[in-house]
Amino acid sequence: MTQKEISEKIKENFPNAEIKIIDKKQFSVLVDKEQIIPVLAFLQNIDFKELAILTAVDWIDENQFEIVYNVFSYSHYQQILVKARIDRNNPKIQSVINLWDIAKTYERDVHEFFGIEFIGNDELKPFFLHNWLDLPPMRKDFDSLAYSNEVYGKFKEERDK
Amino acid sequence: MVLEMAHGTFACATFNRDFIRGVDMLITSRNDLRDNGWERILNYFRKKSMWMLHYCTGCGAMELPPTMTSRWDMERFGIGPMATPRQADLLLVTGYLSIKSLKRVIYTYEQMQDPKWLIAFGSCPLNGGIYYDSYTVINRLALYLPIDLSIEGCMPRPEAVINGFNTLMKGIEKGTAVGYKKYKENYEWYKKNQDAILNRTKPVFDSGVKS
Amino acid sequence: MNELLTFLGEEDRYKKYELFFGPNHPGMNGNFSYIITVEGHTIKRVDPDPGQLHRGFEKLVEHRLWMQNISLIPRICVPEPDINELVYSRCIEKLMGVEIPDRAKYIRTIVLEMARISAFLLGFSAIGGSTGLYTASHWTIGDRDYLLDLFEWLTGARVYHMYIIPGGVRRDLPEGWIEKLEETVDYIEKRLSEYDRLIYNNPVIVQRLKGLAPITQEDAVKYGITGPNLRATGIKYDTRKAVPYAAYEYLDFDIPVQSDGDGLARAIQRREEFEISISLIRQAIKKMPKKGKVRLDMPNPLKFRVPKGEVYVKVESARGEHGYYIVSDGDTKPFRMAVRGGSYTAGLVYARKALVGMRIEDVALWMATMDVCAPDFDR
Amino acid sequence: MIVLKYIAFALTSIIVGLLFMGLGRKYSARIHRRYGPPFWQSYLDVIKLFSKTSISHHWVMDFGIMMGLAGILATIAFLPIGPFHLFNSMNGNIIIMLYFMTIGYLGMAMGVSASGNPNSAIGIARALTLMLGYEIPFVIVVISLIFINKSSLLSVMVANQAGGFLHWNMIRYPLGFIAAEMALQGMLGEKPFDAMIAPSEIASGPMVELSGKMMGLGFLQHAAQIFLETAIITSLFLGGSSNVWIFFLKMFVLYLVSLSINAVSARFKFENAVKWFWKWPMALSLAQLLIVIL
Repeated sequence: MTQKEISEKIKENFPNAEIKIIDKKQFSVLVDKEQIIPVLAFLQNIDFKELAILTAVDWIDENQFEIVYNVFSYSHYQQILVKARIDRNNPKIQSVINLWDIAKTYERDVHEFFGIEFIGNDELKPFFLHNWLDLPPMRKDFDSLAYSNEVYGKFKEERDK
Repeated sequence: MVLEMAHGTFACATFNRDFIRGVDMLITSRNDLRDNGWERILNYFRKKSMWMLHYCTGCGAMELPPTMTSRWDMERFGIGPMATPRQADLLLVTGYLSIKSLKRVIYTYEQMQDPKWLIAFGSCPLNGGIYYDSYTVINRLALYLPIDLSIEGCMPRPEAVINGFNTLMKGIEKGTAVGYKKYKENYEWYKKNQDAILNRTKPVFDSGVKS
Repeated sequence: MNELLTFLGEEDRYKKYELFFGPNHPGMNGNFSYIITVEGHTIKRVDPDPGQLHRGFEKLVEHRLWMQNISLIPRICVPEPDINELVYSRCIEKLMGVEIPDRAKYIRTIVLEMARISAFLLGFSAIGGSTGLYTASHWTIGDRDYLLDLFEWLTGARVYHMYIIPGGVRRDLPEGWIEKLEETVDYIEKRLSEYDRLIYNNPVIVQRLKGLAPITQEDAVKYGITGPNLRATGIKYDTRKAVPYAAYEYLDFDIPVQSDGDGLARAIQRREEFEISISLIRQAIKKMPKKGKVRLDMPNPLKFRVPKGEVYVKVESARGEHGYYIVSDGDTKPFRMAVRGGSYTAGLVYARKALVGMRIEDVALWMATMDVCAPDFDR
Repeated sequence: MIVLKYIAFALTSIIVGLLFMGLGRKYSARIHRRYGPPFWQSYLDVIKLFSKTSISHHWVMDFGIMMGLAGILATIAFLPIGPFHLFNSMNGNIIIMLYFMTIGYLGMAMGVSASGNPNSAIGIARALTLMLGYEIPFVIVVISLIFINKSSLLSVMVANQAGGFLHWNMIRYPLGFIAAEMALQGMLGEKPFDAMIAPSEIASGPMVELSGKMMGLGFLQHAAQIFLETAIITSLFLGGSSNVWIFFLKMFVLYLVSLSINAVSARFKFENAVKWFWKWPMALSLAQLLIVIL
């Protein structure tokens, strides 16, 4: 299928979806957060089997998180960025672990760095970070430099020992 | 005949001078001989046979394979990779250290047997380097562990690494590379610094909430 | 961790025990750890413990200018840093909608294939190292240095080149470099038969690799396994062919595939792609325009703004699909950059399935054949 | 007198063993296309190891490691080194030597298991399993040689091989020699059969917890072991020698052959190694036994 056919098919099944062409092998689909599982299941059925990455974007000005599911097909050679926006104050979304096993780890990753809750994923334990107590670090309002100065730069005066 | 004799004397003289200089460097006085003589002799063997721990803590480890293998071959100097901290004398901190690695590096360093040395690679263990504003990378390794030698470069080239090893050898022979003693003497201070970042109980910023 | 401890507490501690495979385990390449629960010699449970190399790149790039990031991002993947520069530069070029000069495309191809060859040589040495065949490690890494010398001549650095920049490459090829490259490639090709004799025809290595954790095609797609590991299962897909970048669309090459998907197939797949890379370098040298610009004129780096938009660009690395997802809000800094490391899926996700039931002596070999590289998923 | 002589024996074995190790490292380095350490590197290593502090987890660990070295050194007492020997009545009784060698391994096993590291436990389990593999073909070869010589004394076997190159057992009984050479590879723990050390699998196995002086003792044990095992094979098959230096040279050649195989082969899994031992060397040694008996 060409890009056009796929996007038309998506439009047909999900009239609410906002489709934006990025280039000739890639386009993005913005859907409601309730629709994310049906859309991904639909894409999986038309051979979009590879979940290349699952990540999030912190749109702090709009007070929203955008979850990006990046799927790819080995037969159509198309990359689709399926996106859903969720409220920043109550970051919760359905987990897609029933569609992709691998999403378990991606969601654990995103949970750790953004603090987004994935309903249905029981593996949201700490992963990369050690004893993390502050705001999830990838959020836009977390100041990395200030944190680093506070924690790792504190003993500058004491160093001449 | 004369020539031969002269040559022999000359050779003998150089030998003697070298020998005396060597003794000079090793032992300065009779008391010194009594107190440290044995240690100084052992230091010679320590510097000639340094086993480094096979632990790649950061990107600088990428230049260690060339250093170890055919082209630069550091086994020429008696330096070889070792599998576990118990057997090793050298700990190479090859670049930046995230806190998670720092914890393991501290465990590793404490597992190693005296005398032991720690070499820091590149600018990251000195001041954070390019990761000065990262939330997981420590800025100054010297606060948590005693560094015996720092090698400059990002990442240090194999020549620099080998040069660093040679510098450390000199330090060991002169008895100036005694980081492990410093660590023992100032253990409380090091421990306090380590605890401050490894076992934090409170978030750094008030806004911090664990979700 | 606690869960694991209680889980262990209920079992017979003499039969079942916990083994830390890494971070300072000689079989582990990189600073990464598997916490393995072993019963006898058999692995019952695997918990990857990443984060020892975590530097927070995705956060750091948000605080640096677009051009400043060029010096930061190669550090994401240490054995093959050039792919990062390429992906990042292509993201910016796509967002800006510019096309780079032809000569730059070919130079990029040559640099990428050289990086690929050096990564494969490291991979060969890993197979040698994890089976105890140290001669192979010494030879391959020694030969890799010839490539690093060329890189040094071209870019001034042995490992982090920062050569591919948005808009092309940093500077043109020095005089005599191409001839030296041809010589080196010839030499490495000649050495290949030695490697064959030493590694790929070595009965012990073949015996150990055969049937080592075979991947089925369904699993490979489901778990997002890419690159040589995917092709070893028989799926004929290569990013260089399917979504071409640099000068790959002008070059003629075939994608080799294997059918078994086991350790031997993965090793031989890499071995065959090695030859493809050599032929690609030769073709690129031949077809490259002799003169021309190698870089577009880009705006002042301090005021360099990239138009608003988002893009995901991926590249075929030695470990698989290496991609960046970049969002720009039209500012002087990237708004968000997400990294998909080439071995994220193999090392963090698929390992939990593949390693169970395996014996501990195969873990290092499995990592070598899958080419798991910690820095690219630790970021 | 005999005590002094024994001390000389033990020291010789260690010093020559370490020299072999050093030269062997140089030799392997040249195969790797590199320069390699100086040949006296092993001595420096041992002295350095003894200058380090060491840590012990249990008194059994100390005891076991020492027993390991003692077992090997005790075996040296029965070994005729060239023209020299310690006991006139038991001048290289091969059966006693095989028994005593086992003490060394068992001591190591005991000490290492007491260290409590799972890696070392796995390593020692592998070492003992492998021992089961190579000891049996080796013992069969030894039995056939005892049968031929009607004696279990190495000195008698050496005497029977006197008279030049063609009288060596290596030429007269080639199948047995090949089987013994294969077993030697396993005894020395060189490459296809080094599953017990295997740094990339179990982080150097038995040596994981050995530090400083213990590691030094382990080093010495390995050196003495190289000496002992190559010396036994030299006496059995290469006709020994009445000249010590030629005797050492023959041993060194055997060691180099072993190192050459080591340099180009990968590591067997231990069960494959045992299978291999029970297939090839076993078949060869049995064939040799049959030829000898019939």
